Amino acid sequence: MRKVLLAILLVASLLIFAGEITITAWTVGPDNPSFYRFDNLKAAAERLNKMFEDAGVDIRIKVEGFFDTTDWSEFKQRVLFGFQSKQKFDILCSGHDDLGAWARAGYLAQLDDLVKRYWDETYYDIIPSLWDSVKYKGKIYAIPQDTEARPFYINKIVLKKLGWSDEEIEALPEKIAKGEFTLEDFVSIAEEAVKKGYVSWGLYHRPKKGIDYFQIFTSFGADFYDEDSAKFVFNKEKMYKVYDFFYKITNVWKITPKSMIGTPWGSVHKDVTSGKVLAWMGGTWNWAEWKRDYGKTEEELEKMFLVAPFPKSRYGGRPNTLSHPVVYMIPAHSKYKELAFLLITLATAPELNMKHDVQSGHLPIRWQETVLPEYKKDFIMMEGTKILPYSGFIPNDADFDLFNTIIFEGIQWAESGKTPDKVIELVSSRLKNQLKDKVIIVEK
Amino acid sequence: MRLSFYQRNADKIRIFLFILIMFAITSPIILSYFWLILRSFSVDMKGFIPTQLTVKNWRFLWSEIKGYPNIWKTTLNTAFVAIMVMLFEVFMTSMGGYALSRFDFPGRTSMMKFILVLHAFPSVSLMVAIYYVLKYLNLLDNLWGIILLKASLETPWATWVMKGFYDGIPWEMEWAGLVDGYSRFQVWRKVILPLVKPGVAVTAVFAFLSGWSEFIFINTFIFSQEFWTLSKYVKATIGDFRFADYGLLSAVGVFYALPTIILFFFVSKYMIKLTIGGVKG
Amino acid sequence: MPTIRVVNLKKYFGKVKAVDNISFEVKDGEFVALLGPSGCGKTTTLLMLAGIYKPTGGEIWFDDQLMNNVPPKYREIGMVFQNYALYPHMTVYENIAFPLRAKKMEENEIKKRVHDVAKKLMIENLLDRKPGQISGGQQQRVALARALIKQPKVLLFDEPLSNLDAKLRMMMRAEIKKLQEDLGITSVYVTHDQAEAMTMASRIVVFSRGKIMQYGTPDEVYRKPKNIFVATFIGNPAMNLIRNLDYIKEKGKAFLVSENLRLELPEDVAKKIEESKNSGKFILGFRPEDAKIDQKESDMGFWAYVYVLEPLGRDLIINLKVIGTEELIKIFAEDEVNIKKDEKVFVKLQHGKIHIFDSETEELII
Amino acid sequence: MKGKGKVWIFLTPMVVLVVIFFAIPVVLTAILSFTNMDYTFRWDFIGLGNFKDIAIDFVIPKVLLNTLIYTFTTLALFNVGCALLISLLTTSMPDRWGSFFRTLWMLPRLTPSVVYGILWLWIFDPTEHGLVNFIRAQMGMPPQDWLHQAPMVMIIVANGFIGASMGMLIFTAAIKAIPTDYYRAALIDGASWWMITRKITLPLIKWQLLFVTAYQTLSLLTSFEYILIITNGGPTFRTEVWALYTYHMAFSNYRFGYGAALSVILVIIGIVFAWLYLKMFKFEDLMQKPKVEVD
Repeated sequence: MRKVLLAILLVASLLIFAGEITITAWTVGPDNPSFYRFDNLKAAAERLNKMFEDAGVDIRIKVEGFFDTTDWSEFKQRVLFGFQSKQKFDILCSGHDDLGAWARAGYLAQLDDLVKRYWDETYYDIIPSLWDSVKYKGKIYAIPQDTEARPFYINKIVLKKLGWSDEEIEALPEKIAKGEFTLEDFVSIAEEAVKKGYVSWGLYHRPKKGIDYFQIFTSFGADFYDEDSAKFVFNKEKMYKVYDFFYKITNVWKITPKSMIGTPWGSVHKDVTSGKVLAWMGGTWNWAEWKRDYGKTEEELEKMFLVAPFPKSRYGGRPNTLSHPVVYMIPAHSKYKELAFLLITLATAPELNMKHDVQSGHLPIRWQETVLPEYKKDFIMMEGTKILPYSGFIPNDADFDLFNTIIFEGIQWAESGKTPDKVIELVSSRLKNQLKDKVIIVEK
Repeated sequence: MRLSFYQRNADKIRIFLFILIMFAITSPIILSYFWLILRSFSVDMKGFIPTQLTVKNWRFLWSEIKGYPNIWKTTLNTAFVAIMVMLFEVFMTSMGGYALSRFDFPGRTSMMKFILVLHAFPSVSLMVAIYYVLKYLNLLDNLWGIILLKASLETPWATWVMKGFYDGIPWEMEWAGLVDGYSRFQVWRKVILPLVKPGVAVTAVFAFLSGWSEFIFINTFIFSQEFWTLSKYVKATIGDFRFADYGLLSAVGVFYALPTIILFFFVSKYMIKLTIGGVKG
Repeated sequence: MPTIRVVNLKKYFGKVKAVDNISFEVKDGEFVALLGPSGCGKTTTLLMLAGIYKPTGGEIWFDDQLMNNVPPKYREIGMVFQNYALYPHMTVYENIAFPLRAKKMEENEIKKRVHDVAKKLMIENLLDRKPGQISGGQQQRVALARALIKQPKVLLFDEPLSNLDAKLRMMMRAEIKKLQEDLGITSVYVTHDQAEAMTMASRIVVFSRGKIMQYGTPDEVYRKPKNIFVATFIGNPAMNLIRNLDYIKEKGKAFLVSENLRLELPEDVAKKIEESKNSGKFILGFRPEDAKIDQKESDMGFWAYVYVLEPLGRDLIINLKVIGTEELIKIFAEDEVNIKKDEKVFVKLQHGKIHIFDSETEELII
Repeated sequence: MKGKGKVWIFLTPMVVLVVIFFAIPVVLTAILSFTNMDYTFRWDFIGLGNFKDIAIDFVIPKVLLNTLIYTFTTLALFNVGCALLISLLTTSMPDRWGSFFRTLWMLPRLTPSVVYGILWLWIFDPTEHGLVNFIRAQMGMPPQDWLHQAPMVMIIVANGFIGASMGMLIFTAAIKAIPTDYYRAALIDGASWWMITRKITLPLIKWQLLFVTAYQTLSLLTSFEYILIITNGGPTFRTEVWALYTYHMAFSNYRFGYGAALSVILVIIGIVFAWLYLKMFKFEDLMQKPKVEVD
């Protein structure tokens, strides 16, 4: 089936091209282990070349470009200038949330037709919820490359010390997923564990700006985006609870260090893996990191952590996790859009994608991957996939990053001791100032 | 006349004290570089104690690392940028500094003031505008663009430095050359330029340094990995700190900093001649 | 006022022996000049006396006090520098008051002392100016005032007059000498100008390459130079030398000879030569004023061509080329002699006014 | 007029490049400040819109205050203060030691910024793995969280250790250029080290002190690279300085127009300081007329 499709495409393209065609791909980690984002494209090119050879077609594809490991913002800056100056690149890899801005600016090629063309071949198999993450105003602008879940890691050893039985512990993820065990329940356990000196801290979250925090919003039922009007929402009443939570974990309950934001990553992971912390709002990719850089074995980790969605609050909201698929995009100015898409399609083969997942600790994007033996061997991948049904995404809005920046400023204020009332006022006025009519402020 | 021990040795005691104070205020530098070097040879550190020694962190020298270009090619690029920035800057400032120091021409004073004003511009805030200039000149994704840009941004300040050195050369030298029948250009070339060698050396070192460590423009305006320089390489090993391999990072960092430090040792004797803008007591 | 004694003093800068084992003494209230060409170690010696440099070896005594390790501030010295070292950012008043401020003296007392010393040096009207606004001679006086204000027991001068023009220099020379005599302060004066040393000092230490060549009164170093260096360094024009002479005896008479030159020696001189240890080669020296020009040959002298004439107004210096050795010599003409260029004349030496040095050691024999 | 042309032989290379890569971008940035350009790169002119936004941006007062604290504290403590201290001390000890210390103080400037940033992150690491806390632990004190206790101190110190080197070089050169006889005279006159420093050295390097102060004020106003690496302006704007805010607005939020407007204001602040300093140290004195009229 595949070969037939290709042959058709080739015959058509033969008239236009001959010899070697270079496809340039700009890919990004920024984590080192994600290099398959680039290498899979190369592998796809090899496969394609093999087919060309077998079919006696005199075309070869060469993949050039880079795999960037600096950081998101620097990568995105460069991409932006690359778009504007129409640098030669045909495939672009980035977080799904960028496509809103870039599609709006007209930098990206729309992919609906191409997806349709290869639907039966490959794309029928993509985990359906992922399609939501690659659309802007209802149109597809990207192909998912991987996804991830942000599990709530809880230290089982500490739970045991607190007197939990093995059965109780085993049942906990389920209870969280059903909403029977709430965030407030967690807080009281954390306070107890800290008080008894079993751990230094109850809860760690990421020490930088990021999207993890939106899980807590969902836990409190604070919606932050209105799809219909494509505007951000800042519900003062709901957000009060969110900021109140951040305020209390560091200032009242003292289950999170006031210095959480700004602690070096290395120290965070050292504390989490050495059992100094009861729970960690992390990601599935941490597992691989802990094994590689923090001297933990698979057994030790499995013994230490249970994996659950982030609990809901007692006062509304739902248990959830946040996925942030990385996607392949095709610039509107690319000369070889179809060829590039073909490469992406080939790189989406289950076995290639699985290599990436195993190497970098991400989760599969296709059902077919879940039957592969590598998948079944991988504890965190299976556990992570279990919580995928609870996943949400951040909106593909052009101004999301600005919105996120301001929201995060509020979190820092709250944790550093500004009362939630004040924080709400500061954040809402700043949102108005910066986002103007792109934001709806819902007064109490 | 009987002198106490302190009176007799006040000098020695004072010097000893000064050395002690210097050690104290320099200690963060000494300790942190000591740590950096140690870190590059160890698996992990507990404070100052390496848990286990290794050369694995230096593997980038003999083997390729996934996602990174070849270190030697990258080093070559870095050296190319640094040397070219140095040459351009020395060329421009040794002439420009001479003109400002020795010629009387309309607009001289305003030009010198303008140079100071340029310094008030944060070069990074010019990035978008610079982007348009580079795009217009077709110098995006091109090391020459970076070189010209970097040299131009540094030139105003370096011209001031060079002017200072020129101001220190006695006018008699100039007069003698002119009396001997040379033109102004020849006098500059044959008489004055050799005399401001220290100035050229100082300018050259700072230019080389700025070229060698340039990061932001390369990161923004260079798209192809084949044009990477070491700053980019180091930044890539850091990532956004989340995935940093500190051992590798320290090793690359030491590797990156070493040439500039060696270069500095060669020219440090000229550094004490650094004076700015014709200093008068 | 102390007596300064320098014993086996040494100062090495790495391998360079700036001062190499010297000893001399400056008596209470005496004015001694350290004389020598630049780089001979005289300034280094002075700076060791001041305490700026520490000796590598040897001793410096002020009376019975060993000064080697005494910091300058306790030495009770005043010093005048070649460039005066007046602080350009301070007024003349502040400059002069500086040493007293270092002693934390009371402001009234400072004022009184500054005015006293300024009056003595006739610079009272300059007190409000800055050093850059006054002339070289005035700066010199200010520097002197600063050195004197703390009533030092020793005065050190480091070529203080070398930056002045010739006329001013002559004037200051006399003034400094008078001042020193009046105050009776033990003084050491470094100079490369032999005229200064001769006119001002009661004794002169002649330096060359870190060593003392001779230590004596001006008359001694002029009349009885111990070696070629002193002989040629002191006196203007310098002592004439005829080198490379052999000593022979013919028919009971003694001669110094070279290829075309033959000079008969008086008996006492010949005797001294024979008694001395010598290398067999000799240098003859005589001062320009100790020779006469004659038209005909007489007993002690030689023939020479007139080379150049240098009229000085009062005097006339005749430059001559000695026949046979081609050496140039200078002679003061006695009267208005009628001499022309290229003329052949006889140079007649005076008995008792010739010096003979050994060629190898360059030491004086007689 | 034939003669006047000669100077352009010397000036042309410099002027051409500086105009292309510096002056033109400056003008473009000024124009940009009147647009609301974002990641779409459209030149939509909005008049004074950006400046109006700045006027009501409530982060601005905080940022302005930070900028002033950061600039003048770093300047006083390190770029001038510490630089002066190092120069004075190292010129008052045997030169072997002096150059040893001065070379060490050059190290931060010779170190690529990213590597240098890492070093300070390690020094101020809040766990006992960091240098300061490691030392505190040796003395039995609990680790301190410097980023939250004193973020401003962190960036001032980190920048100061780099900033001190320029002043150090210039002051040292100036001190070494003072005739030794001044010092000898003062020593003989019985002045102490402190009196010599206060009465002789400092007045004689006054010009250099002013120059470094002026120049470094401008440098510090516009510098943010190390802050970006070490605290990234946080926590909650506590170390966000004007230049960094400009950068964040332009390159994190892609509001290029707004960023340009911010940098235009920064330049105006810079020019005001530059003008003040120029008045203070009689700029015209530096502009002595050349003493050759030949071309």
